[in-house]
Formats: sequence, C-alpha cells, structure tokens
Amino acid sequence: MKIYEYQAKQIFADNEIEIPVGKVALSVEEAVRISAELDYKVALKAQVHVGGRGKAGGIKFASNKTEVEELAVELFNKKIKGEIVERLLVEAQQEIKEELYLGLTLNRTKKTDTLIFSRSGGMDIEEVAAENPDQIVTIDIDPVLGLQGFHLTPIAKILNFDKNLLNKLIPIVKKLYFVYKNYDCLLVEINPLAILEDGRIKALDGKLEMDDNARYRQEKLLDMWDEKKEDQLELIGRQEGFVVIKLNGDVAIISNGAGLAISTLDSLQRHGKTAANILDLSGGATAEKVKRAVKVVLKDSDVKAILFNIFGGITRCEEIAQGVSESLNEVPASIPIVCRMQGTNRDQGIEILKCAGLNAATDLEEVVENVVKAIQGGEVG
Amino acid sequence: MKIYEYQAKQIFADNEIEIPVGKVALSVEEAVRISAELDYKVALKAQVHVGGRGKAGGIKFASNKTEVEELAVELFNKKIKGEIVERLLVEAQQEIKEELYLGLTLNRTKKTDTLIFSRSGGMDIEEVAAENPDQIVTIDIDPVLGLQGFHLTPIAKILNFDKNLLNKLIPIVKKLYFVYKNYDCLLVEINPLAILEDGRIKALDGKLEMDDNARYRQEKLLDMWDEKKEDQLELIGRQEGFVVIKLNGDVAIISNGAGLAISTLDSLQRHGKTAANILDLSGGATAEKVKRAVKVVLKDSDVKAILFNIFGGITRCEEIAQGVSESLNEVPASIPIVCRMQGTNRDQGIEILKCAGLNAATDLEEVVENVVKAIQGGEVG
Amino acid sequence: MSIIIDKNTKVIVQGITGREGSFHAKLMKLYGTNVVAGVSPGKSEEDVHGLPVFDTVKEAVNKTGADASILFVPPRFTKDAVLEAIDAGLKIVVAVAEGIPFHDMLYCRNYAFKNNCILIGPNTPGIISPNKSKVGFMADTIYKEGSVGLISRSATLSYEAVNNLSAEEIGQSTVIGIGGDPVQGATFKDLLPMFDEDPDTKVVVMIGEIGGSDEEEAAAYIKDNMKTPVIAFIAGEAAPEGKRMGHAGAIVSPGGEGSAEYKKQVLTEAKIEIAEKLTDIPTLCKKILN
Amino acid sequence: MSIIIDKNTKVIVQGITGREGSFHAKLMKLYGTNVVAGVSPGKSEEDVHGLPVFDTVKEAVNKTGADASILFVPPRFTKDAVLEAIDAGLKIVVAVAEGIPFHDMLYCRNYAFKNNCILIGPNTPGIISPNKSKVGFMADTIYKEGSVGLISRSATLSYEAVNNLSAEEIGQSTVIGIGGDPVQGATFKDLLPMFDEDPDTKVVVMIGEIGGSDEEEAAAYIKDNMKTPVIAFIAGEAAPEGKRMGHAGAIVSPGGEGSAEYKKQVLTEAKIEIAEKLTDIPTLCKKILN
Repeated sequence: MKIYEYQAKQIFADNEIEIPVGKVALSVEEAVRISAELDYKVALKAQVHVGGRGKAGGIKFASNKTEVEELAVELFNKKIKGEIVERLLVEAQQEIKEELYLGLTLNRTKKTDTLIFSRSGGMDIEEVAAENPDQIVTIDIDPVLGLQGFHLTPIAKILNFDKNLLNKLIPIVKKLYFVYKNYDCLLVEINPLAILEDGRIKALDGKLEMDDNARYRQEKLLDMWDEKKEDQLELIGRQEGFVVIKLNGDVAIISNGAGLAISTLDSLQRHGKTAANILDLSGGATAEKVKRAVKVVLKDSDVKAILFNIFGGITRCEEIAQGVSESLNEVPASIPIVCRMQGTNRDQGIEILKCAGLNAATDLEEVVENVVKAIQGGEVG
Repeated sequence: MKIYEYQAKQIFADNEIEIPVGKVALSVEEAVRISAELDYKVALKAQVHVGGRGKAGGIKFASNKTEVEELAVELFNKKIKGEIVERLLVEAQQEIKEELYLGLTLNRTKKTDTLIFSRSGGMDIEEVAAENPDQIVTIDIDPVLGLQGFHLTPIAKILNFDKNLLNKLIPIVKKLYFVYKNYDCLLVEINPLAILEDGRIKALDGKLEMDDNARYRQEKLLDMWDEKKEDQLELIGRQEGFVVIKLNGDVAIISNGAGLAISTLDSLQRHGKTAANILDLSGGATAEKVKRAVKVVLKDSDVKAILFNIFGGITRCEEIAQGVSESLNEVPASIPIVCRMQGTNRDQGIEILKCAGLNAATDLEEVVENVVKAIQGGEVG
Repeated sequence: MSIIIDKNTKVIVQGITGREGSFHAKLMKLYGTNVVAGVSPGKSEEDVHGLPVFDTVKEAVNKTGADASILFVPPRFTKDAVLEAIDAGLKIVVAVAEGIPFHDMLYCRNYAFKNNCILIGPNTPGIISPNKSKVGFMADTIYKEGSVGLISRSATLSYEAVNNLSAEEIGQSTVIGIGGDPVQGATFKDLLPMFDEDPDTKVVVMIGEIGGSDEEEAAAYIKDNMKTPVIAFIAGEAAPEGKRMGHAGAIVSPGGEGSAEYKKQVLTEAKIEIAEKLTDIPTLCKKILN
Repeated sequence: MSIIIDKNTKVIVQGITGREGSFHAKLMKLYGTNVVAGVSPGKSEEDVHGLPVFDTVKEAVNKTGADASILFVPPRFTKDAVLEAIDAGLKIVVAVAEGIPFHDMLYCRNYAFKNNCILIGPNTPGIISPNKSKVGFMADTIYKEGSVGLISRSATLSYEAVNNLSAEEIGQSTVIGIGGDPVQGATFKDLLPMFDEDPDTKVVVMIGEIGGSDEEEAAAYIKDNMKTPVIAFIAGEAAPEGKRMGHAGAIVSPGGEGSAEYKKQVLTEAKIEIAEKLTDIPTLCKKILN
C-alpha cells in the first residue's frame, strides 16, 4: 500500500525528521492560498503514486502569484504516466547545497533489512547504481540485531568522516530506521535528503510503502490510504474477502489457491489468451462464498468466460459445485462457465455440476482448452 | 551502586509506574510539614541501603501530627542494621488489597535476564522461594530476544488469567523491564507491588542497583548516588583510579591484578592473618601510580604493613620498584614494606629494591610469610 | 527414510483449542502423526482429542519431550508463538497462517536460523512424510510413500504435482510447502542439503514461482553441491510486471527481476531440468528413477 | 595441537591505531601470530607496522580472509565492536577491555553464541597457543609449548600458574583467560569440550574464583563428559561475603552462594582434583602426565 509524498513527509515530521514548510492543495485556489503564506516562492508537486514524476514534468517552481496559478492549472490538468493529478503539494522552495539519498527496504535474497545511502541524491537510485556504483552503499542489517553503530561506518566513509555533517545525518538515519520498522514499511525512501545552504538537513521528497499484511496494526497509515488509487475490482474483491487481480484479458479465473491460479494463467497464455481477472477463493470455501466470488468477477465487463480450477484439499469439491450451480441464474448466457475439479469429494462435485448441465475437466490443460473453445463459440467438453 | 527507595520510586514514576504520593524529609520538621499535606495519614520509611528494613522497625505508620513527630524522632535516632537514618520517606498510606512481588535481575548461571514474579509480595522473596516455591515464577529472558508476549503467560497463569488484572499489570511489567535495561540495573525490584482497594496498582517499595561499569552513561542515577554510604577508603581509591577493597585486618595488599590479590589474601588467612585493604594497580602501572597507591592505603589507620605482590606482564617490575623506593619517605618506619616480584624485568626491579634496602621474595607464599614475620617484629627476608 | 519429520517426531499443536487447531490435531493423529500435546494459554484444564493442553510451550516440552510444533494461531499472534516455540528449544516449527507482516517473519526467520531451528512457512500447508508423519493440513490421501522429495512455494501446485506423481505410482519421501511469502523460514536452499543427505530421496522436485530470487539461490547451490538430481517447475510466466499474484511473494519487479523466464534461464544454466508443465513432472521423475 | 587458535589463524586488530592496539599488534606479530590487518573507522589511509588498516571489519574480512579478531577498544565501544565482528562472520573474537556494562556483555555473549562465534572475554589478557599464536597481551616469554590446557578467570593467576608450570618444564597447549566479569563470552563449560577433543591436551587446569556458578556448571559437565583429567584451583576462600573482590564477578552472595568452599566441595564431589595452592598445580599435573 502506497501513500502520497505529503503523507510520507507527515510521518517523517511526526518522527522528528525535518521537512520543508508546505501544505497539500486540492484545487488551484487552494494552491494559491497556500502559496501566499509562503510568499509565492514555492515548489508545486503533483501527488501521484507512480514513479518518475520529476522527469514527467510533475514538479514546477513558481516565484509569483501568476506563476503559481498558471502552473497549478497546468498540473491539475496533467496525467503523470496515466495517473490523474488530484492533489498538489505546495512547499517553500529550499536552497540546496547537496542532495543525498537515504532508503530502507527488504533484501529479499538475503532475508535481511537493507539500508541504502548515496551521495548522489535527487536522481533515480537505480540509475546511480548502474552508473556510479561507488556512490552507493548498501548495508544489510540482521533484523534480530537491529541497526547498530557499526552499520553506519560505510555512510561515514562516503562522507569522508565529516563529523559535523555526520552528527546531523546519523540521527536522521536512526529515525528513518525507526519509521521503517514501526510503520511496517516495505520501503521507505528520502530522495533527495538535502543538505541546505544553512546547514540543515531536510527530507525534500518522501516515499513510503506499507506491508498490506500489517494493515491491522497501522491505523494511521490506513487512514492515509487513497482507495480511489486502487483498482476498483480488486478493492471490491478485498471488501468481499477475496484476493482479486485485475488483468487485461477476457477470462475470469476462480481457483482455490494462488499457485493454481497462476499456473492456469500460464496455460491460458500458451493457448494465446489471458485472464480478465483472477480470484482466489483460498482454502475451505463454501457454496455461499463461491456465489459471492462469481458476483465479484461479473462486475468486470471484460469477462467473456469464467473458469473454475479447483484442487480440493480442505476445500470440498461439492461445496464449490453447489456454489457454481446456484450462481448459474446470475451469469448471462453469453458468459460460458467451464470447470475443473480434483481432490476432496471430486465425484460428488462432478455429479452436481452434471445436474446443472456442466461438464468438468479433470486436469488443468483440459479446462484451459475448454475455455478457449467456449469463448470461440465451440462446444465445451 | 545502590540508590534509596525514594529515588528508585522516582525512576519508576518517570517511567509511568504509579507510586504513592510522598516526599523525602531530612529532618523531623520537614517530615511533619510533608505529613500535613497528607492529612497526617502517612507511612514514615527510613531510607537505608541495607535490606530487612521492615523487620528492623524502619517503617512506621502515623495518623496524627503527634504520632508523626514522635515516630520521626524515633526513626531519625535509629540505626538499621548499623546504618544511620538520615532521610525519611513520608508517604500517603494506601489501602491495600493484595501484595505482589515483581523483580528483574541477572541469572548468572544461565547468563540471561530473569523476571521474577510472585503473588506473595511484601515479604522477602528468598523466604517465599523457600516456603512457597509454587507462589513464584522465574522467567529467563534471552537478552537478544528481549521481553516478548509469551514470557508473560506464567504470570497470567499465577493470576488465573484474570484479564482485568492482567490488563493493568502487564504494562507495569513491561515498564519495569524497560527500566531494568535502560538504567543498566543489576537488580530492580518492586516489593510489594500492591493492588489497592480502588483497583489501582502501585509500587509501594522500590529497590534499584546499578551496574558500576555503566556509570558513564547513567548520569541521572549517578546524581542520585549518596557517596557517604560508600566506604571512604574505597571512595578515595576510586577517585585516584584504583579499585580498593576495605577489609578488617592489618595488612595492605597492593598487587597488579585482582586474582593475585585474592590469592594473597587466601594465603594470609592460612597464616592466621587478614588484610586491612586490597588495592589493585591493574596492568601497566608507572612509578608515579605506585606512589599514589601507597598514599591511598596509608589513609587506612588499620594498616600495620604493606605487601606488594607483583607479577609483571604489561606491568614492568622496575617501574613498581621505583615507585616503592620513592614512597619510602612517606611511609612511617612503624609500617614495614615487603615485596615480591616476578615476571617482566624482575631482576632490575629487585636491584632497585635492594638499593632502597628492601629484599624481594620470589613467590607468593614467601612474601606472605615475610609480612607475618614483619608485623610480629621479626627480621624480613 | 524422510527428512525433518518421521514416525518418532513428537508434535505439539499451538492453538489447539481453536477451531482449526482442534480439527487438524485430530486429522494429524488419524494420519499417524505422533501428536503429544496442545498449547493454549489459559486453557490447560481442557483436553482435546485425549491430548493434554498446556499454557506454555515450555511446559509442553518439559512434560512430553516434544520436538516439533505446528501453529494454528492467527497472523497477528504468529510471531510471538513462533518465538515461544524456538525459545522453548523446539527445532522444527511449522507456521501455517497466511497474512503475517513481513517484518515479523524477517525477525522469526533470522531468530530461528540462529537457534538452529527449522521454521517452515508461513502461508504453508505444512510438511508431510507419507505414511510416517504429517505436520500440516494437506489432504493426506493423495500422498504415497516413495523416493521423490518435493519443495513448493505454492500449496495447490504441490497438491497438483503430488497427485500427478501418485497417479503414476511415484511416491514421495517428504513434501514441504515453504509458503508463498517474500520472507519465509526454510527456503529451497536450506532444505535441499537435507534431501541430498537422505539416501531414500532419489530426485527432488522444486516448485517455484515468480518473485524474489530463492530459485536462483537454489540453482547456485545445486550446481556446486547437489548429488541428487533436481527437477524444477516455475509458475507465473504469464504474470505481468509489478502485479502481486495472490501470494505476497509472487511479484515480478518492474524491470523484470524475479520473472519466470529469468529463473528458468538460471536453472537451465545450472543444468537443472525444467518441467514446462506440471504434468511433465512425473515423466521427468520416471526418467531419473528408472 | 592446540585449540581455537594456531599458526594458521588470521587475526585482525580492531582499534589498531590506538596506543594499546598498535603496541600489541606489534608484539603479536613478533610472537608469530598471523596478524593480517587492522580496523579503525576513518583511519584506513594509515598503515600500522606494515599492516593494512580498514574502516570496517567486513572490509578487512573480505580483503584478508581473517578468522579472528582482537579488540583494543574502550569499554563503551566494545559492544558495538564485538557485534560488528560477529556480524562480519568472524568465529573467534577476543575482547580485552575491563569495565564493560554487564547488559552489553549479556547481549554480546548470547548473540555470539547464536552465531557460533567463540567470544573470549571481556576483561581478559586473551588466548595463547604457545609457539603458535597469541591473540592477547600476555607477557609471552613465560609460556612453553606442551600438553596442559589452562582456563582462568584471573589474568595474574594464569600468569602465576603458567610460570610455575614452565619452571618445571611443563608446557601448555592453549591458555585462555575467560575474564573476571559475571557475564563473559566462553565459560569453562564452553571450552572444556574443545580441550577434551584435542589429542595433545593431556590435562586441563581450571583456575576459578569466588562468585557465580561457572565452576559448578563445569563440574557437572566434567563429571558426565570429560575424558581428559581436570585440576581445579579456586581463589578467594578468605573473601568476606557481599564484597566484590576486584573482579566484577568475584563476589560471594550474602548467604554464601559462590563461595570458594562450596565450589571446592562441588568439584570434589565431581572427582576433580583440587590444587589448594597455586604451587601445587605443577605437582598435580606431573602426576597425571607421567
């Protein structure tokens, strides 16, 4: 779950990391009003979740009221990599001496936390990594040990052990580590972390992505979450208790496990097709739950067929079959349903489907072939 | 390093563990004044470092002004196990429903932290351990892991999983653990931790002992430290940079290592004597340092002879010998000096001693025999 | 033989008084697993399917000499329960819950590792050594005893693969679900050496998927160390970049890191045979076993 | 042979640019220790006695393949330096500083243990395998190569004992100071098995003192497991209760716990020979060696 720059900065400020004075504006008028307080010497920053905002022209600098107005109008009418701009962060401009990069994320390979620091801030860290690997230090932190003094030596080194600078910087590193851990971040990043002409260090940009699994204990972040930025089908799915993934094909895949669904998608691709969406019933679904799942995927107008791929374990095939059978009235005739059932109570499930006029395939490849034929108007099974 | 009850409670209060209203009094008048604010329904508690204060009559309860006066006079004129009473804690009396015990200390055998809890508070925990071991839970905490939720289950069990009580108690346990760790405690103890009639839980007594090695980072505790309670010879030693141990014999043992000093003491005992004090020069002492050491031990009027036991490693024997030689003027003729030297530059050291008119023994047993003879007025060496 | 668990493994069930815990404790017992006790704080008066219930893992271990624990505990309590099991000295811990915060697992994984504990999961159906012991909730009827070792990130794909194998009369030594999270306990690389040391495991099937680099790490290990042949399957070649495909860990990074294509390339370079389809697995196993 | 260190052990010196670090780096090199580098943050331009200096332990390990580290670092920085060494993968760490807060050592000891690192100290002169390697600051001239293993809480008493042994031409395999703190890295019990496995160590001398129960723990271990004979000396029979006798750990609790008398009794019950005086040690060793 991502939050906006201005929200990430609010979290930083709450944790005593300095940020520029500024406020978020939802309209041109509001942007002008906020700018007035800052003597119109402001940065106007489009608030979007996609990366590469700067290069896409999402950040503008104004120095008088007219410029603020013009630039705010321009930004509110812009799309940044397809994302519409609904909020502008209006901030006092800063006199920057040097730009640093500071970030924390998971090292998935080593299964540790990783602290990333660079003296070449302000640009994309991947670019720095590619062009000036010497300018980046990557420090793995054993999560059991936590951040210790010695972890910071490589940062000190890149700053030539400049004591004066380090005395200001190291508390910020510790605070950001605290944020990373205590706000359940997948990623937290300050880029640039700017050393200003007056010697202060401020977070000029901020990125924070929360672990979805930690929603239950991160109310503050959850309050910041902009639901509208999510795919609406996926959102509905979540509200109904399913993991739904929206894709750009025309088959709805309903299955009782993520792996099975992914493999079904792979097989579809080998047949030159892809899914409109994937819905995971997860283990132990009831007929009732199946009916709700069908309703969810039907909200996706891209769907031309529904494919059930079930491998019963805790999940019982007859429950699924019952749910499919009871859903039939709801599904338009134009949308064929194909099924595959295997595992716990498979025979009973197939029997129920048969009564409902549906055949069941026995394996994954077969059911995928069936759905391809069905969409092409052929006979199923 | 020990602090007084009222100081330990101040630390508790700073960390949001509730304590009774109260203040410390240095005189009877002050005790009366504080009591007045509390309507004279007070507990008067002698502030001493020794244990077993309650049984020794160090805690009194008053209910009017006269009683306060009488009891304060009594307590200020009392000695508790030999320790004079200079401070009284005057506290509002509490209506107690139940007394618990809560403590944290080091498990030296397992090298872990240990949390101790008992439902039989208010009495000596060792007594409870001996008489009602079922009433105590002892929970070892891996210092790397720190206090976790599961560590508290044994406490919950002893309280019959009383949710209402646990919701109040568990935060106190966590706070005391925080105090234990963050104030570098060797021991921290609340006994009794009282459940009051109104349902609140308060620390009615408090004990906190700090690790001497952590002095440098515990300024707050160091400010609380009452130097007068220390042995004055040991205090002077510390100020001069030595570890000095005051004992009740008549020989001053100066050595370059704690182990060597202890063994010398053991040998003395086998000869029916003991030391007045022990001074550890530790490694690499200079002649200058030796002279200062001699000055320190001479402040002890019990000293009838000085025994040097040196095994040179980093320590060089000739430096020690030089120091001994230069000290001779300062040492009264009535106080003989005996020496033993071994290790680095032993021969040079012995030569220097010889010039100063001193013989050197080669081993520990010999030097001890020499000091015994010297005190008895015999010839040395 | 088998790895990690067998008939002698004494298992406790943390969360045994819950619906799932109680249900699967019974199924495990029925399968023949040596379930010796349950743990549920404050419920030690109860008895579940004839099993004693203790308030703490430590008590359960002291009284029963248990070796392993399976946790039927909600995600928010899983970290504490895992740490309790490790702290009590257990060397095999299976965490089935899905949806555990990754910082919790990061801590648990590293703490388990340091304490020489094999942590399986989270987000896993568990581990089964067919006809010997099952510490998990998989539908056990599809498993057959034999000489294929199987490790899978996906639960359903492991069922699918096992079903295909058993249908062709190819049995399994031990089947382990390591879970679909980005951070888990034991990974492919942690488990492969155990299979390599098991004389009865003749071939290992590794069912990977997009996301992370556990398969690549395994490939490097296999190339340099494994004597036992390994067959790999990678799910997710059709997954678009940047989409989390149901499993928290199944995501191809923008830029293509963690893609099925790349993983297969690395595995192939390490001379590991790739099963393009799940149905290819039995054929490839047979080739090695015969 | 010897335990823990020998001629091949590659040693780094943390704090090498300090007075003590520089001085003892030189002495260790002169003794023949394979010192490969120093570490001192911000001083990597320097070169000390021809040794390269690195900013971090990790760099030093990567560049030199070091196995061991000795820390000449002030007490307040010791915890961080120990953790850095362990985190960098070193398996032998010697901390000589005296006066380290016990909570720091409690953490270090347990972290070292979990990472399979042998931590020696703090408050120790270090470890020496005579004629092979010395990782410490002891006056090395008194040591002779031979077959007595020696472990001591006190530095000076280990010198005393070694001096007595060498004077009688009895050499030592390895001599280890474990330090006089109440919490230290390796204890008697942790080190005894290593001596027991060393074919060249024919007898082990254990120099204990009052305070704690490490000698009692060792006694239980020796009784149940040791094949190599052990001789013990306990200092402090004259120490009064409740007084910390110079070493932070040398204190008899009020009530007599940790007394020399009790320790000797436990050791005797475990059939361990007691040296009443330090001068008895060579005699007792000879009895076993001949």
